[in-house]
Amino acid sequence: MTVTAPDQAPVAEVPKAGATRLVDRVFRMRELAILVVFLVMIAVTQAGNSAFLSEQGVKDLLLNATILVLVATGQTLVVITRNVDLSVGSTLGISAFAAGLHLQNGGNPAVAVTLAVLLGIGFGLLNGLLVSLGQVPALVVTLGTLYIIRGIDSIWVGSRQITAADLPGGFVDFGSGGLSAVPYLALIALAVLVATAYYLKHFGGGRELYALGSNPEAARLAGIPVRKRILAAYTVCGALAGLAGAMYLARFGNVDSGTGSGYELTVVSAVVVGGVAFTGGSGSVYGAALGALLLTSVNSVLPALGVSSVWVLAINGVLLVLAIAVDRIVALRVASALKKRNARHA
Amino acid sequence: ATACGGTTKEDVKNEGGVAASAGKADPNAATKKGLTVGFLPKQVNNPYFTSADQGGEKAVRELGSTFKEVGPTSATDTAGQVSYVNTLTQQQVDAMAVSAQDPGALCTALKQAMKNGIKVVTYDSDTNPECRNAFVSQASAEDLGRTEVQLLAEQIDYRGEIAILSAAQTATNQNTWIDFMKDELKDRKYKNMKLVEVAYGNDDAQQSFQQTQGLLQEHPNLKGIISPTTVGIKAAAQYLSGSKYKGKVKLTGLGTPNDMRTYVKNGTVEAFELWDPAKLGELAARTAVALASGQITGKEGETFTAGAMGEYTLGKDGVINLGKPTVFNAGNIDRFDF
Amino acid sequence: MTHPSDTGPAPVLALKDISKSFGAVRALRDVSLELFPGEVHALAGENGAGKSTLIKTLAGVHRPDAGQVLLDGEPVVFHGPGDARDAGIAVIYQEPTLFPDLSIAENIFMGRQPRRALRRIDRRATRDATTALMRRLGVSLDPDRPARGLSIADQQIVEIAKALSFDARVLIMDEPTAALTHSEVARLFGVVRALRDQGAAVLFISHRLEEIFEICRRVTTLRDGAWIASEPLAGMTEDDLVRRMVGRDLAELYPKQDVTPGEVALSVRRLTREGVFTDVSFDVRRGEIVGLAGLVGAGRTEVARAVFGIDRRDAGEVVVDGRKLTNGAPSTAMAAGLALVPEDRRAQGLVMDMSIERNIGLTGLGTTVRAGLMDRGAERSRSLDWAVKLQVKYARIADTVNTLSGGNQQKVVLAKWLATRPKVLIVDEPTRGIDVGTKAEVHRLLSWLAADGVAVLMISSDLPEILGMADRVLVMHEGRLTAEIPRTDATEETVMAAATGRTAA
Amino acid sequence: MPDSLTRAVRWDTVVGALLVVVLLLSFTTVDGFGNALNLSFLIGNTLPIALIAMPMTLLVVSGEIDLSVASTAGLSGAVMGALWNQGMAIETIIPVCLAIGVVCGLVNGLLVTRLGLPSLAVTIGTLAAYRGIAQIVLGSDAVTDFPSAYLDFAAGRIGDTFVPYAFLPFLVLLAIAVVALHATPFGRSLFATGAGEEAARFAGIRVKRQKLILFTVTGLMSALTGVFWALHYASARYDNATGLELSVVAAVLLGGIDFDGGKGTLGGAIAGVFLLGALQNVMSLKDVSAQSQIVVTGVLLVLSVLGPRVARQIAAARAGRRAATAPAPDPKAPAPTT
Ligand SMILES: Nc1ncnc2c1ncn2[C@@H]1O[C@H](COP(=O)(O)OP(=O)(O)OP(=O)(O)O)[C@@H](O)[C@H]1O
Ligand SMILES: Nc1ncnc2c1ncn2[C@@H]1O[C@H](COP(=O)(O)OP(=O)(O)OP(=O)(O)O)[C@@H](O)[C@H]1O
Ligand SMILES: [Mg+2]
Ligand SMILES: [Mg+2]
Repeated sequence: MTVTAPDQAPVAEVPKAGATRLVDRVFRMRELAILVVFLVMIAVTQAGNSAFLSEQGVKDLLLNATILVLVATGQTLVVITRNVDLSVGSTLGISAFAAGLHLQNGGNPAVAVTLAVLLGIGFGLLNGLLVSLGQVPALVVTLGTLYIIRGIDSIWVGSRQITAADLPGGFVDFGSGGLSAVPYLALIALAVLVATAYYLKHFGGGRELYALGSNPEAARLAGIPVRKRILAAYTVCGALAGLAGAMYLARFGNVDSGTGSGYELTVVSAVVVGGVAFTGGSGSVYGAALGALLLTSVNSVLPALGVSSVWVLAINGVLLVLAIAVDRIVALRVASALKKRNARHA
Repeated sequence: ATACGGTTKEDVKNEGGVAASAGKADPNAATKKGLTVGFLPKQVNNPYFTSADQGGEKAVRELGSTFKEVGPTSATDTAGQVSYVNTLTQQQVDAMAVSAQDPGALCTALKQAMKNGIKVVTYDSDTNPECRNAFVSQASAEDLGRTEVQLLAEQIDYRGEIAILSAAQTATNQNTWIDFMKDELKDRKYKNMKLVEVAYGNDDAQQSFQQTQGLLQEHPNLKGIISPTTVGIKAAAQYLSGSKYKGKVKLTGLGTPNDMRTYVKNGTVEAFELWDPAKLGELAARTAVALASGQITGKEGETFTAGAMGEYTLGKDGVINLGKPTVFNAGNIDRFDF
Repeated sequence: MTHPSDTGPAPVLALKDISKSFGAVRALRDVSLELFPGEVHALAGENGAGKSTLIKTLAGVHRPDAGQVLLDGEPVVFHGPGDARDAGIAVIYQEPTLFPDLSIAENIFMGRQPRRALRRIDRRATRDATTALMRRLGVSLDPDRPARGLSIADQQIVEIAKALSFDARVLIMDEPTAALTHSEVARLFGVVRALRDQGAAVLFISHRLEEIFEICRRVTTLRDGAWIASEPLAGMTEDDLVRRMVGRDLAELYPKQDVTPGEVALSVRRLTREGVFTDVSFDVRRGEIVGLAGLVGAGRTEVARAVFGIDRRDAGEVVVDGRKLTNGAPSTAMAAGLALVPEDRRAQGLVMDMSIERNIGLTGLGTTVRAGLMDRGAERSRSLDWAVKLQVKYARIADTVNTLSGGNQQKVVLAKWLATRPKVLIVDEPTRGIDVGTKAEVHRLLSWLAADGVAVLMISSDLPEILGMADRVLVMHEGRLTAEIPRTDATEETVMAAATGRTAA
Repeated sequence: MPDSLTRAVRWDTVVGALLVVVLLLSFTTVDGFGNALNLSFLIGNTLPIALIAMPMTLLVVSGEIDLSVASTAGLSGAVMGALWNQGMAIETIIPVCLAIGVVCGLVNGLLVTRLGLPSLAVTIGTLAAYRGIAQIVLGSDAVTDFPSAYLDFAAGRIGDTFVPYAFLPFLVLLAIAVVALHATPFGRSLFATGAGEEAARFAGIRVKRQKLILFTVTGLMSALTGVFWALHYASARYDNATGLELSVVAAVLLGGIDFDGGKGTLGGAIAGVFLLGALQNVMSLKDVSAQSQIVVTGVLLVLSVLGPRVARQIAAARAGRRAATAPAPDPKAPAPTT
């Protein structure tokens, strides 16, 4: 690690290299760790099964991750503010059904997707209002809305289900189609991801999300519109869960009252593996997206390696713990390097 | 009866089971009216069980009794299902028809119900025989297992690698079918067919999806898949129809016509089979009423008339078979709606 | 009631008959205050007098229950800190309010970063501006370093930089110097004078009276939430000011008793924590008060932490009263008779959401026990005892400590540790944020403890305090002990020389 | 008096009162609720949640969480089934299962305390891992033939009373837990750790050791719950108790335990557990569908946090008005900010 003496550098030209981009580098290092784990995993699998990275194989990998990436992106926004949204699975389920119902009745796909997103926004707003105006713990509230939305979904959907037969062929084809190995859905998710990341990094609103997660009281004193920001984070999270619902419909062509139940744990896992801290204020959507990719890929890698599905769950869990541990050790290393580097000279 | 100062499995074998049915059947007893029959499926909101229970409801109404349905919202919430058995017991229904999430877990509660004079019929998924009066089986496990292999064999000309995509590893009925499939495959006419793997998709669309992908990647020469679960076959079909394997890898198993219509029409699937769930529910309902009326008690060899469905005879352990499953293909699928 | 304004310009900011209550506590009662451009105005008062509350009212954090805030003579209502900021008021709060995960540059400019096209943040400009600010304050903090892990002093400096970056018309500073050493304070005052000369109005709070006299022109005194006086400092003596604040005459500030040191109670040998401090050896004898001086970041706190066992040491040993301490185990250090009053009272000294009673009780969990169960009566009387001894100002002993004023919180920390009846007491900045009256009490207490045979190691950035209280002064510079100066030789010059690394006296 | 007012709005008291009200109302107005059998079912089905809620409360008070509890219970049940099938004596098996629970808890605890990982993340990982190991250990088996003496103890009740046998040991455990949390120095230090970990460490509290102990005890209790579950439902399967962690968390949250740590009472948590259990029982008896029950649970949760907040605000407003009118020094109402 290079040591710079900031005091010596002329004010106008602070060097870009060296330690000046330290904060960013810490983030990037965490993402890098996950990326390396992911690449190693893929390489090992490819070595064991040459069919793995066929065009179809790559497409499947990307498709599997797509929906989780979207929801994890939204979740990251909320987690950065030191909150959490456990209701995303329920929101995904109910939006998927709403979109499906519209299409079943001969509706327009664009309208259906909009409907799903609007429904997501609605529930996001509900969560956001409860958390920001009610100032009550997000964990409890969103566990509550998880149950409420799921309950409403079950009552509304009953035993009905939407199957591929009810959907316009074009919609379903879009769900599995793509530009050679890159599915359309993955492109949409990628666009959302990049836009969100750019906003978080380069816009005041994005930075304020980090600030208020890092120290809510200080954020208030700094005049940041705390409630508005939290509300916005939840709304976007809900909207993305809604969009993910529409994509789920396109992808699986099948929705019933159980769709998306239990999904919150998967999403939270992805976010955690991606290095987004639940204490707020740190982490990035790229990390969360990588976490999502890693998690879903494990489920493809193990069958492709011929690992009996009996083992999948255990290996999944162990990998999850390993990923978090590795990330933590990297972070500790960085922190101690940081401390040594900062021994001040008066 | 202790070995090494402890109670082991050996000791328990000697304890022996208790016969559930008591009393004597009177085949000519009048069918009672004004009974309450409770249906307790594995999961409410599940289309399959909804069809079955609607069949049951129709029959119960016809017989002049009251129908009610309760159940958990998750098919793995065994504790929830136990509470519902208790609830039905507390509400003093006359008979209940239960599709058991677990063969053992419901036993204590069901025995308690029978002690309180409630007749217990299981349908779709059985419990241990001593915990119920009768079991209405959707088709004999043997028939299902063997016919699925036969269906697939015809589609792949009796040669090539095949795999099975099942539900949960613990699903009792699936496991029995798979055992019969393996047994059927021992026949010489299948000597060119090889079962390479049994995968489990846990009756979850996404997992079944990914398990299908895994099967195809791991076994590039795979010719066919049997999925004896409605969720599994649907997910596998959806994956195949959007992949390069469409039409090349054959898929069969248990599915509902409504789920599978698209895939049969777009050529992903040639043929699959299933019993009619509504008929299953109806038979369960009629069995329950027959038990409550004293026409049968659950002993082997007893017979009763199930309305328009005709006469049924109780087999060993009080098992009643619904009959052979129906095979659906492009030719007949449009005649069914469930 | 208000002191008539004696000079030309009208007040930029004024408070008229402000009252504010928290539940049943009346923190402010009909307080008035006028701030003029081009003057530094002091706000004085004991701990809990209501100074911080007054400031938070000015800053729009609290809404007054009654009374008016006047900006340029016009009544205004601030709905939040953002409103006050937009009106040109910059505030340094008593407790640092940083975002630990964000860089120093972002901390300073949060919410008003320089923009590029399309409202994107100009990171480069942000960083450059931060570097310039640091230069102005004469410190070298890396703008890209995250705020997490900054020492209290560095945090305070970032807060100051943040407030300066506003170029505000009104600058309000709530004890900005509490954690700073002499040279940094001098630097800060230079900047403040420059701002004043450019026409800014400054409101300054400090419990170091000499600072008030050095930089302020007028002073407003509060006592128990009530306005006492607003008057020019010229012609006043420290004693006059103290009388206004406490309503009576003050005893001596440094009542050091002469004690003949006994045997060694704390012995530290070749203590090292890599990258932090190296090869630190010293003894403290029973009855002795040893001062540990140094510039901010010299590593004094780190030494104290390692001695107490909060951090593991890489090498060396610590002996308390003949017992060698286990590495990294505060519980064994406590059992051996060691106590550490940490420098960060909010994070380290107190559990903010717990009651006064239980906070003090926390160090006595091993003793206020009967048959394995908590003896609540014993716990309460132990806590009450010490809260009264240290004259903590509270409504009920069962109130949470976060309702106390800063100084009273500090007293609770002291009470908590004195209640363990330690043989060796390490105090890290024991009087930071404590008013003069209490400060004298704390000093008397330390002196009395020493006379009673306790060995005291006192870390302080308040040099007069060190000089006034210590029998011996140890000086640290960049992680090493650079000098040991007996009381007779210790002067500002000798200590500062060693602290800045010039050859020790 | 604001003093009594603050006490009255303490949420755990409210939950306790609510439980009493629900019980009283149900006794008088709901058919089938008040009889001994139903009550024993209600208690028996709620016991697993209550058993885990006890250590979970302690853990949450100290600022951590364990989501792997249900999987640990599942693993312990699976091991029990597997060993039983191999002919080991049940008296040996149960200690082995408990030891496995201790190991599971230790692993969680070591990961959290030694590596400093967030417990939420770690236990989401071990939630999958332990369940996966359970699946590997027992596979698709469902073991049901445990000795009847044990089954009867786990499922039976004392004579014709409403008290299940297992309720008595539970009360003993509860008493121990209440004393440990609310009357010992250990409990006091848990609150301190939860509310301010660094300050607790500076006060000489051995935070890491204490957390390690808690995780271990949680593992032990989860394993005990797993054993109880397998015997109570007479079924050892790898997926026993799936999803129980959410029920535990919901009940504990309802009981007013703050997941930021440092707040709450065990009484509140247990009241929360039994309130949810009783409500579900009553709703089932009243034929409220499972779906609607989910909504009710959710609404209760939201109210459990909104309610106290509104009450606090009202209390603070009143105290403020009082202070404004009467200048006499008065005890403080809770602080409205920070
Ligand atoms: N949020 C709050 N809730 C309840 N009481 C409070 C709150 N903030 C301050 N107080 C009370 O108001 C009074 C004035 O406190 P304040 O912090 O203004 O004192 P101060 O003059 O700044 O003292 P110090 O010099 O110790 O910082 C104190 O009695 C304090 O306990
Ligand atoms: N918790 C911490 N994490 C990371 N770095 C720290 C931490 N505490 C202090 N430091 C850094 O370690 C160095 C030594 O700080 P320390 O607090 O020991 O100095 P000090 O002499 O006690 O000064 P003061 O107490 O006046 O700040 C400083 O550069 C400081 O920024
Ligand atoms: Mg103050
Ligand atoms: Mg220090």
